Amino acid sequence: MNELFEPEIVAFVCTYCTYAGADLAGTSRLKYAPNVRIIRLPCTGRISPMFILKALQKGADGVLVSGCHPGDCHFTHGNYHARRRWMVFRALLEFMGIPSERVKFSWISAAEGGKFADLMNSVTEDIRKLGPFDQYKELIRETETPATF
Amino acid sequence: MTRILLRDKLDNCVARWRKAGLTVIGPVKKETFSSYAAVENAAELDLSMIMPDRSIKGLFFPQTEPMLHYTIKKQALDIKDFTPPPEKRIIFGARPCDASGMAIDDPLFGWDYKDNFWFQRRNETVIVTIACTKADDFCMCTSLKLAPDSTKGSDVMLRPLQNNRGWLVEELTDRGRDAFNEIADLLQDGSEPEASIAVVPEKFDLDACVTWLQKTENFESTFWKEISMRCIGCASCTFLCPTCHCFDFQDEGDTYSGIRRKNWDSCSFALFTMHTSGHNPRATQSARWRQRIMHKFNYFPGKFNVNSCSGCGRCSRQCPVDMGITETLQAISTLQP
Amino acid sequence: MAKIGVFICHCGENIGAKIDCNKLAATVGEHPGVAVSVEYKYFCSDPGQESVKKAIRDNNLTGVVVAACSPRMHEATFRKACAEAGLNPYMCEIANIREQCSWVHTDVDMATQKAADITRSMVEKVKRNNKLQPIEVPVTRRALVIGGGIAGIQAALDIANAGQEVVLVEREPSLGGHMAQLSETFPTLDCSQCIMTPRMVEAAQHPKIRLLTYAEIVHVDGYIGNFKVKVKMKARYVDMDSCTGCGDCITKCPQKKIESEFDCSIGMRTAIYTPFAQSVPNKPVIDKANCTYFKNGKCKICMRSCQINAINFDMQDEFIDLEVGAIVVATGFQVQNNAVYGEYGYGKYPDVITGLQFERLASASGPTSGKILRPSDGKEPETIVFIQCAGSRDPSKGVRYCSKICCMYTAKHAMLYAHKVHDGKSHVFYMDIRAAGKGYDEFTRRAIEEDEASYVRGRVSKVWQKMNKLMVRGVDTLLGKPVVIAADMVVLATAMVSQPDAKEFAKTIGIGYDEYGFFNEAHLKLRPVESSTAGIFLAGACQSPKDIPDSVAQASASASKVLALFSKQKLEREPVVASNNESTCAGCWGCVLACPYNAIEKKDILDRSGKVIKRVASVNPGLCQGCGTCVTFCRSNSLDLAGFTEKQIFAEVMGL
Amino acid sequence: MTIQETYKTRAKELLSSGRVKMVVGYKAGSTPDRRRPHFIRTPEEADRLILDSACIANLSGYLITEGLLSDEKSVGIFLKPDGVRSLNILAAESQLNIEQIVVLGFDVNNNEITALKGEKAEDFSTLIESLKEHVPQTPGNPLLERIEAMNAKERFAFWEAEFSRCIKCYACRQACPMCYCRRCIVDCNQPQWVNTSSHTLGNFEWNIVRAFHLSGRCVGCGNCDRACPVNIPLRLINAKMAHEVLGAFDHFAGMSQTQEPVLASFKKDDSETFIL
Repeated sequence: MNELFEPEIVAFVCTYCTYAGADLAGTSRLKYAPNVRIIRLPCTGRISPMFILKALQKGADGVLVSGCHPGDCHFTHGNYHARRRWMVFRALLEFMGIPSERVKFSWISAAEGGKFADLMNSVTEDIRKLGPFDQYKELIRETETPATF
Repeated sequence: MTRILLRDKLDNCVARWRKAGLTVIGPVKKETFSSYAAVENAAELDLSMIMPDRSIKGLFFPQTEPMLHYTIKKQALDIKDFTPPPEKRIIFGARPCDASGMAIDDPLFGWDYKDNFWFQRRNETVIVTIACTKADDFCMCTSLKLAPDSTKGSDVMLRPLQNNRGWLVEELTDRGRDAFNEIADLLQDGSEPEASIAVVPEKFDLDACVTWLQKTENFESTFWKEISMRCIGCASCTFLCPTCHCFDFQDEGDTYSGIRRKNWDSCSFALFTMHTSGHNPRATQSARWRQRIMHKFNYFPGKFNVNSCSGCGRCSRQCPVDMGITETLQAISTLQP
Repeated sequence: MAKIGVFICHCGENIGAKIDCNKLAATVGEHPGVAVSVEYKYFCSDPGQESVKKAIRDNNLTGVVVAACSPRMHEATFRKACAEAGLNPYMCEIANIREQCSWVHTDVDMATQKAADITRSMVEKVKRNNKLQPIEVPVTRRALVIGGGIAGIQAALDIANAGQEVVLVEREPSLGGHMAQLSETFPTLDCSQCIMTPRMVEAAQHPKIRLLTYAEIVHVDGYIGNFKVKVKMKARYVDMDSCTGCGDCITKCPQKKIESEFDCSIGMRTAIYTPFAQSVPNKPVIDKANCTYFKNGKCKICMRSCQINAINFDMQDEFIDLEVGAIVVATGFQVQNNAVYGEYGYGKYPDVITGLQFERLASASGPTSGKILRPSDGKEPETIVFIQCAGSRDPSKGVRYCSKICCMYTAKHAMLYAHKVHDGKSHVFYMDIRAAGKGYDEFTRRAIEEDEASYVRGRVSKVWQKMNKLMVRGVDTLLGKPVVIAADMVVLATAMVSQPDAKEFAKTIGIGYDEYGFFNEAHLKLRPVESSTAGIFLAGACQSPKDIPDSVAQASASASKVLALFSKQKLEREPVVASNNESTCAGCWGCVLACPYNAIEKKDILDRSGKVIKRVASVNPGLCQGCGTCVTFCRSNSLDLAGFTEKQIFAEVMGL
Repeated sequence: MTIQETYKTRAKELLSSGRVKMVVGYKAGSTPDRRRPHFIRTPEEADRLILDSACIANLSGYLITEGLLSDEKSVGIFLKPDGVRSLNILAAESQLNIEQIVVLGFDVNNNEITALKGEKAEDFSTLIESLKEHVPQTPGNPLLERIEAMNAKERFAFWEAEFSRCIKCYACRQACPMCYCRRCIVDCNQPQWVNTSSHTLGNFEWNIVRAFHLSGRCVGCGNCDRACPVNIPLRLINAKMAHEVLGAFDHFAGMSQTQEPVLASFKKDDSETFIL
């Protein structure tokens, strides 16, 4: 058996809910997989689909996007706008062959430290099962190779 | 004495060249698209096309090419140059206009700084051209003082025989001779009747056009605005053109390392001449189209004594709004000089 | 060149035990642009902060990353320290290696690797941070209160009593709102007008309050601290300055059969009128639609009767421009039109009335002088059926929500009836009794136990007239039996709904509203009195159904918000706001629509001759709250958000 | 009178009466089966107008040529229903004043050309309404169905092969009436969200962003598809996204000049089954 594959995962989260939920997981001393790197944003409304593409370009095997539950948005509507964008973007990625298992979305409130920790574990485990995102990584390798014919 | 390559020997030729370490490239037609591409056997070649959608330019000057790899360290920048990997190639079945295009661009890539990427590939590639027996409404080599059987830029010229039997071999350069010596035993001596070469009517009077273009007052002519009104400013014409050669550098990477690339660029884009200040000296599409025509038929010949157009007609053939060099030069021909 | 200082905190054992801080400092120290990378036991301690300051000064640092606990803990601490060392506070970022790393991971190597990634990513961000300045917004210390009901009056008085100017705008001819219509109030049964009218007078006479009645808001521009408001003063045809309120004109007016709005159509008024006797101001207006002169061009009896020539039929609407720093919206509610319940016969049988009409019957100053009499024949009803939830909690015909006050006022009505008509019998059909409030449940119990109101749990299916009686058929769900009651009067506890023009009004002043037309608070739980537009606050039933104590409480809360805003000459705000690159903006206005705060306006770009070249989006930093929804929408990437710029986030990802 | 002749007369009337300063239509192209855009400014120029089943390009993008409408004069334009829809979007997104546009409506079905009644964009609203009603449950494109039947890996490989050809000439963008940005996101290099190089990675990014920006805005005119010199089936991606937004948000792009952009609006009960 090969060494356990450690997926690289990038998470984009809003500061008011999910980031606070992650802090709560910390203050509650819950333990979870260390594979996710968090980028903090004011609101899910600020999370652009471009971020997801750049995370993949950087070699991420998976991307997580998370924010406040509907109705809880600190900015009242940011997450509703985000939800539409994700819905559309997710369908687009799926159609392009970027599997939705690699790009996940969640609502985690500031009170859901446990949900955050569980999600970190389950996302890591799911992506570990999928293995490295070889197809995308192959595109990156191609950019480093001079053209031959 | 002339030698003949019979079509039924072609597959053996391909095998032989490949065995000798050459990458064999030729016109290939896929479901929706055609180009010059590497093949493993003669069956993959489609020699019946008037010409592939893409020109052979990309084989020498790829649309994107890594130039150097950089690593950013705290106190230093490590740079590793890329060189094109050595690759001996033979392009079988190039069109005379495509081959001419490469010859037109040679002085550009070597007049001052010698572009190794270009010349290494040029030196390692044998261009075997087949004279055209067919042409379409967009072909205009004759208007550019070239012909369906121009040998310019070719290492070997093949003249089609009647009944599609094969080709009369005309070796033009040492490179070509070497490649054909490799398959000497597959050729046969003698002569057979040649198929007739395509008739490409002249579409405009190039000299009259050039005279008009060279007149300074015509630079500001309203003609440019009228002729380019429907131009949408894409780069389809420039990128398909065998002679258009503008490029841009782009660094791509993350915080720690990256690659500097050379990418095709186009005078059709508004961004091409955009200044950092926001000012754009070629602010309108008509100014950009004028630049393209002026460059090809006025500035480039002024410097290199050759028009930067080989008459393939791809610009018109593929234009989304049915424009192109032909229409413009035809219109100029009718203007008062 | 960037010179970034990285300060890695052990937080005692909290970080130090799970992250190899030594290794982390060395790794990050090798990162391009990092000038200082040091570790320390507690950077949040005084000596820790001092060492950060010293490092900033000694090395001329251009940015600081503190790798420590969550930014939610000590971001402010370290930003302040940076400012004290002469570095712009917004050049400091926190790498969260405690809550999101050392506390949650067990493997030292992996935790250290993650901490390095987090810290380097932050270094890349901070390299691209901009020196931001807090946004200063000047504040006009004058408040506008819209609506002169109890909520508006309370807010106006609270603000004025704190010494700030208030403009109180009421669209009816008099202050008072719905509370002035009520008879007694629950749960104390004190007379509504007795407690209301002194407040009305106080508001009208307050030196800090400018009262504009019979006036409407036409237009609101500007933003927090700096609103520009246009008010339409509807023509009263009575000169407010000279009129003494003697009432001669009212007595002489030949039009006497106009249904009084104040009395909910069970009383009559004249064409020149004051809504009620204690009106404030106690000066009449002419109802143009019903005035004989305006209709026929002849009459002017009132004008002739006026001793001081206060009546002027040529008066026109006037417009007043106001500059205010804050707005309290207290526009109140309406009662639902009961015609939706055809089976209850409202509008068909005169003795089926609404709760508010019952208030007028029970009011000592009402059309019956407080006697409960049937509108049809003026007889005292022997039996009254009260139907609760006549509209509320009914998604099919009425509204989905609970109107909150009906359980209480119905109990009050039953009590008032019992007190006024001693042998009268009241039946109350209810779904649930919702009596949550101080003294509320005791009150409803009293209605049932002492005043012997008969409560029937169930709905009424039909009301019909039989002889002189109103037959009420319902079901008693506790007994599981249908019941039919012969009543003399039926009172419907009608739903409280938003003002009919609430949505339009919300658009005029730029606040959000829900599906029912109630105005949206900025946050249902944490910012319940602020609208989503900065500087506009909500009070009373315009936000959701409320009783008097709740309305007053919210009004005072709004007033305190206004006063907090007015406590400074200038407003300072976090500079995390969006801005637009006008040269690349395509003017598609998607951002204008997406912005939850109406903070994006359309701006004309003019050439030198004043001709519009193009129209672009322009972010008002006074209104922008910094969510960044617009930035993500912007297809041309023209919008950006300070503190979370595109460059910063790109660099964070690329630095991982 | 043929439809072409009727419209020729109509164009002449519009021009000679001064109602419009220009009519954008079609004229003969460089081969018998090609049509090219024709900018008609005088009644005489209208003689060269051609209107037949080969007139399939959506010309509405020309309406936002810089300066064309800034004199507040009207312009006539030949549009099929897809063109009217894109005109509506341009108006909804404040790119033009729809009052200035006189529509000469026509449609092409099975190589048959029909004239459409109306001259203002709103005159075609019933027609567009019925287009929405008759959107098939499945897009009915064999290639699209093939792609949808693939698993993710196969789909990725399919698009990888398609996008590897892309030369980043941006003909798709330039031909699209919806791509009117003064600066395209791909031309923004601080930061460079989309790799400009035409390697497959950069081409993936470009095509994903293009499709995303057109989601809920594409009217399926096919200009991009026809413009692509390397024949990438671009229209499929847009069609797929149009289908998604119709299903998810009941949004049919270009219904009216007041339609809210689907990604700048929301409903509180939008579907969120995919959110954990």
